[in-house]
Amino acid sequence: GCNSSTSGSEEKGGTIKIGANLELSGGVASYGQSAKEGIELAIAEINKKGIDGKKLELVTVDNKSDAAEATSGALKLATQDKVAAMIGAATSTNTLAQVQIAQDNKIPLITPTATNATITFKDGKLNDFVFRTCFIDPFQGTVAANFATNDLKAKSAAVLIDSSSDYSKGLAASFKKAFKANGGKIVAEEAYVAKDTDFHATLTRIKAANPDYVFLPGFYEEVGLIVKQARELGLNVPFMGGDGWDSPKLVDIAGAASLQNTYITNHYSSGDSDKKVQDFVSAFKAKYDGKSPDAFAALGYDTVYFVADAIKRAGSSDPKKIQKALAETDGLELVSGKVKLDKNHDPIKAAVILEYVNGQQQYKTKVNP
Amino acid sequence: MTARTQLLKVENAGIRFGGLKAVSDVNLELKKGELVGLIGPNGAGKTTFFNLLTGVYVPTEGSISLDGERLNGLAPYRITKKGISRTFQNIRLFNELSVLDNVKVAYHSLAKHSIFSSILRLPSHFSGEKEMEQKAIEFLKIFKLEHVLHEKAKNLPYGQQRRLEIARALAANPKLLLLDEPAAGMNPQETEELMNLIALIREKFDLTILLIEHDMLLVMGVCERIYVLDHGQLIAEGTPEQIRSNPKVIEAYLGEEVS
Amino acid sequence: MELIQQLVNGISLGSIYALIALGYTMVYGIVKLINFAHGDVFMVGAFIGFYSITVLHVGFFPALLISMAVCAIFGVLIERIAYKPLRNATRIAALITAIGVSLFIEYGTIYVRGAQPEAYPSGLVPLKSIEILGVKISGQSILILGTSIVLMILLQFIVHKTKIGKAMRAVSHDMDAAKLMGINVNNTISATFAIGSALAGAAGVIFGMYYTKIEPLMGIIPGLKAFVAAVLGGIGIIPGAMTGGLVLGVIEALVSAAGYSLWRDGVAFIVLILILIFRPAGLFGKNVREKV
Amino acid sequence: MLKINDINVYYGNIHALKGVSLEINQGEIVTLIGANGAGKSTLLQSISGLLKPKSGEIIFENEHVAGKVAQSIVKRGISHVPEGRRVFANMSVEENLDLGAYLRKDKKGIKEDLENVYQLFPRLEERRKQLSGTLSGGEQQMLAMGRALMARPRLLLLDEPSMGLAPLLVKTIFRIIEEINQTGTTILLVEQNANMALSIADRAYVIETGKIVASGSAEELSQSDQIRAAYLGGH
Amino acid sequence: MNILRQAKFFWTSIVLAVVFAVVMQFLIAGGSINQFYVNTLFFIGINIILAVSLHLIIGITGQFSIGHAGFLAVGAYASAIMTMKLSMPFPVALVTGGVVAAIAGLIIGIPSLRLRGDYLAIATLGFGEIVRIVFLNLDYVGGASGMTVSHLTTWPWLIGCVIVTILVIVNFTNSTHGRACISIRENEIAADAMGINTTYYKVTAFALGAFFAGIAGALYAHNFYIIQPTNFGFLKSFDILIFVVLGGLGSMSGAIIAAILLTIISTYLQSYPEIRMVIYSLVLIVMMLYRPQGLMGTKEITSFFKVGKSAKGGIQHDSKNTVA
Ligand SMILES: Nc1ncnc2c1ncn2[C@@H]1O[C@H](COP(=O)(O)OP(=O)(O)OP(=O)(O)O)[C@@H](O)[C@H]1O
Ligand SMILES: Nc1ncnc2c1ncn2[C@@H]1O[C@H](COP(=O)(O)OP(=O)(O)OP(=O)(O)O)[C@@H](O)[C@H]1O
Ligand SMILES: [Mg+2]
Ligand SMILES: [Mg+2]
Repeated sequence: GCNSSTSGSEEKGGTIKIGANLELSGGVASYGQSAKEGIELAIAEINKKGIDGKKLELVTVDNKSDAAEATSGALKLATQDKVAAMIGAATSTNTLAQVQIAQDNKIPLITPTATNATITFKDGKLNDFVFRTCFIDPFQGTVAANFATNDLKAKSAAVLIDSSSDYSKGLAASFKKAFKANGGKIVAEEAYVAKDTDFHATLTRIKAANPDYVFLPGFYEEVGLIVKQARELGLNVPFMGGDGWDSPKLVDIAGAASLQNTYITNHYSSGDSDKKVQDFVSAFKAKYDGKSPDAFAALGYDTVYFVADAIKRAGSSDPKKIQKALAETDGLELVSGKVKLDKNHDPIKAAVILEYVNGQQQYKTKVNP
Repeated sequence: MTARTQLLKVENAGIRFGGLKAVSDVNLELKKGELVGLIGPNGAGKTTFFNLLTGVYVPTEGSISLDGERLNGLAPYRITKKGISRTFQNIRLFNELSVLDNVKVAYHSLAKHSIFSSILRLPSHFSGEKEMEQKAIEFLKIFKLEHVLHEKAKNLPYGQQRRLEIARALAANPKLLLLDEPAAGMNPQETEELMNLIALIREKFDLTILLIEHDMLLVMGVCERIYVLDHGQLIAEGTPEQIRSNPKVIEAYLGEEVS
Repeated sequence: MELIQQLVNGISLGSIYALIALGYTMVYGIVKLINFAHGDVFMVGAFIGFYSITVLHVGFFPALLISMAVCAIFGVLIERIAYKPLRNATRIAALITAIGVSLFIEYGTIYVRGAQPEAYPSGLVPLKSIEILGVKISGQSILILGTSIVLMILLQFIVHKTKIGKAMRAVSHDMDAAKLMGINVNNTISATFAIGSALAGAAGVIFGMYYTKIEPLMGIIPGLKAFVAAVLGGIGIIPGAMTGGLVLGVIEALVSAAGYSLWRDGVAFIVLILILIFRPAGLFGKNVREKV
Repeated sequence: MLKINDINVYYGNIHALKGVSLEINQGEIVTLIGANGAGKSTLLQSISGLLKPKSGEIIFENEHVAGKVAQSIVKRGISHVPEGRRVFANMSVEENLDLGAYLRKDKKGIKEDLENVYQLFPRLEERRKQLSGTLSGGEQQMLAMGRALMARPRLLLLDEPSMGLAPLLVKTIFRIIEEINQTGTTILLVEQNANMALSIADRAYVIETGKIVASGSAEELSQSDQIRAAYLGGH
Repeated sequence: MNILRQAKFFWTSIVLAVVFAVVMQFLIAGGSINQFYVNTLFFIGINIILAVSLHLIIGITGQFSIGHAGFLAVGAYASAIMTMKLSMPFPVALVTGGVVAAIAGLIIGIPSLRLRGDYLAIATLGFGEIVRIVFLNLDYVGGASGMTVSHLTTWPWLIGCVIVTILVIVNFTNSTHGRACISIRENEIAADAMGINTTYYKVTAFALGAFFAGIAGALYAHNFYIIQPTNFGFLKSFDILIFVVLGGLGSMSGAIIAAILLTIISTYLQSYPEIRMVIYSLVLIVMMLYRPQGLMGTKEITSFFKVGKSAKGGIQHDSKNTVA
């Protein structure tokens, strides 16, 4: 390829350094660790062939689930390791702590799973070096609301959100808007924070409000517990959530019986027959002793391919060229769907609706944005 | 006894801990310049009585006044400022502080420089600190502790610790000094030195002293008057001779004749 | 009805706190150490139970016993290696070591098996939930409450009526004097840690059975809550831990029931501080003022 | 019965006992007197195993016990009543006494000894159920001694049993020490109250800054001018 | 004599510190130091302020407080509100952070009047959590997802605050007021009996310590782009506590050295993500086992240069002989 001497990245022996700044310890270590597994799998796959003969070298730093550490980690990747691109943190805070570093040093930062809107676009200004692989548009919430009204015939709904997640808040907001527009009524709004374990009290409250349907846009660790405890309390109405639910662990935690009558919106289904998805799942299982990937792993995996694609198209490991190529991504096929970036660097993806039947995801419908 | 003015007046003072009346109905008066003993069996309430005087405990009944001012309910540090200072039965020095600093702490209430001036190191800080230091050094000379000024208090031998505690109590500039078993753990020889020290400071500082002690040689040797406490109540009061032969005291405390 | 259901919820939650708090308070009562690693022993117990069930294919009760035994040994090891050398050091030094041990167990576990959660198989203890007048009480939470009460009584008996219990109390009060009685101080402290850690292990397995999800950092929050519960009841006092746990659980449930679920922990801490201000040694603690 | 040869004990850098030797014969009351910080308590703690001497021998009934753990020394028949009583404050009188017999298994013997202790200290029997922390100083001293006796010691080490006690109690305690001795228990008594101690002791040692400076029969020593001046008060 | 020597020492150290600050400023501005090191330096500075401020509360006054992250949070949020919401200049935000935190310090100082030891510890820990939960529920500051803050912390501000913090606390400690605090630590009952208004000094120590923690919070908020309630949990408080204890309780230079060392160790370990915390925890355990009294014991670094005068400080609780 064209190998003009570049400012940001040094190419030693034909490798391109990619940084990963993840929550590998601290409060949300499980998110970061999952993402890391996906990332490492993708890197290993890509390095079998290489990109134009070069291999990717992953430099990982642990940000301890702490913003200050995330900043310092990003600085290390940018200025010490001089990586060509940085894969950002799994959560929004720790990604936000890196945004300025990416902008200042002109190194692309791609977060697999951070959903806060201001990460890429803030105060009318685009952070041009920052991207994400997950989708944040409120689209999922709207899809869920329409599904609740039209297919489940729900007249009243309760909303239970993870208040530590902008993703959860965003989905809930668009759900409420669409559901009300459909003539439905929100009878209860409750919240929890990640890592809570006992939801009986909140669920009892929801039960007392007697909704037809519960919208639960959270992550599987808590969702599993919530659904299980809800069923224990005799709250048997349909529950529905977003892609955060997607993990085989959800079935283990909640139990197949409790998951009857629950639905999710997702960009893909790990039970999907799609070859790309199936290949990913089996490769992941092969690498990690039969462990099934969750959404963090899938998005981490996708992020690497997202970057690799850009490097290939840029034909260079110059961060600025990579940035340009990333912004032009259109129609890249990833595990989590076909990616096209909008003007805010947020991906636009399709959504599918899946139902849990006996612990298996069953495809219901596909909705395009 | 010459007509000396009254310093401390305790009327019907008492305190209970739950059901236990540790001290009850104690009436006691001290005149300026007196050296008075307080004796009684273990657990009679002597230390507790000191605690009432110094505000560590608030009396549940009765009143305590110093120089006509009522002390009930005042915080201990206020009572100290009003002029009562004490030593403790189990020595309570500031172990990690030097001998000099132990005494300086007692001078604290005399310090005029504010936190502000110390932080900014204004001249008033330096002059204030300097004055304290000089005073403390002068003072420690009286107690023959000037050679250990910078030693940590915890490293002093027991006898010097006792002396330092008395010095520290005196540095707070009391009118009334309370000594709780100052001779405990001392052998007769050391006790004798202590008696001399007490005599000395009494002369030098124009003090009134109330003293708890089980060592009868000391009590009978130095006290002008003695109060006897038993089960929280005063059972006798009088000169050493009267106390020595008081049958109640003999029964409760002394045992048959002391030599 | 809802209120009663909420009380039931609170008591169920509280009995889990109580279960963990019992071991906490026992160790504190005897060795005066805030054993921050207690929550992590609880986590290890949960994982041992999990692996016993899924790998060794034993039933719930054998898994419980295995976990208790392993945790007992683990607790003794921790004490011997990390705490014993600090017996004559300041308490705060021991506390920092305990924090170090806690971090070590957490991240050692993550290093060995990763941070992802694991789920207990469902239906381990097939207990029906009962419904009285619309109030659902799960069989498992009754089991947990029962277990906590039985363990509390057992602990109380051990500490107050048995010879080893007397030795423990003697050691807690004055180690040298205990030595002069011929008490083997090291063994007594080991026994304390063994019992306390076994309780944590049991709590871990029961927690896993009840909530299904376990993960390497699961001990932090319940550990902290249990510690709060123990202090609330008067730390070192066994019935206090039980009461503290229940009070804490009920407060949390009621706050959530009032619709302020995000304030749950905040209110719990406010109540804690208020109780401490009015009863500085906790609900059951005697406020022993230092004798002057 | 007990023979100490040239022991040295350190606290960190502080050389607390410098080559101390002494001997106690069966049935004696031996007293050890000396000023504050002379090393009396240190010596007792070395005998009972709370401290490890750096060098030297402690031989109890022909066995080397220096450096052995306290537990095994108690088992061999040495009981130590520590300075400041150290009763287990939040336990009852009876529980304290039970703990004294911690290592013993002979239920009957324990019961007998409990009776004996109660006979010696009737006050303790009255207060059987009381928490020992709420006892008066004198009562706590009695309890500490009773507790030590429950181990059925052949040698009893007493560290300043009269400290802080009212004169009446001091007399009682000394009377009881003599009684205990008459039942055949050998006693090593550390005291500040040298007058009293010498009056009941058979022999005495004087310790000064970690060294034995004088020894002899109690009578001899109480006659010595030097000793009188230093320890008995100049009257 | 002694006092004069103190004054001389005082001025020498100020001059040295200022020289260091200016030299560093040139190096940073000139770009001779890698950004990553600069950031680490900032992190160290903030941690020094935190360590020194907690040292005043625990090391000097002996109040066992493990909720220090609460003050950090209050300072961080208060200052961030000033700059981000009210568009105030950074210096104003800095002072506001300190003052609001000091008020919080006054409030938490009140339970300290009734509580001792472990009970005080748990109450302060509870206070820290309450602060965190309040911010978690305040939508005005972004709730759980946090608040983005501009990068305004610069080297002159940072080093200035570090120097002022150290100076104030050293000056406070080496005065009759500091001695009053130490006497409370050593023996509260005796301090009271010597005429020390223990209430006043305990609350003062809390307020002053909190003030500087608040300053650190302001610097923190404006250095790391975002603040979020989870950054200020009890684990953060433990981190600060660890600086103070590991340095040697009662030794300010110890606290500073520990803050520097641990920050460097922790940053260095970032690149070994798998074993980072395992190593960190082992470092902690091993250090405590080998030096339970902390790196410096109770000594100050200055005592190595002075002969004859033993240093002030150190802590000795009557609880010393309790079982681990
Ligand atoms: N804080 C307290 N709480 C409960 N009881 C107390 C308290 N302080 C003292 N007492 C009790 O009050 C009584 C009097 O105790 P005090 O210490 O005053 O005795 P004393 O006369 O000084 O005895 P000694 O000569 O042994 O020092 C004792 O029974 C003691 O246990
Ligand atoms: N734990 C300790 N650490 C350091 N030094 C100690 C310790 N215990 C005692 N010492 C020192 O050892 C020496 C002997 O002390 P010891 O307690 O044996 O004296 P003692 O004769 O029993 O005095 P007292 O009459 O005060 O009880 C003293 O100098 C003392 O300061
Ligand atoms: Mg007394
Ligand atoms: Mg002694």
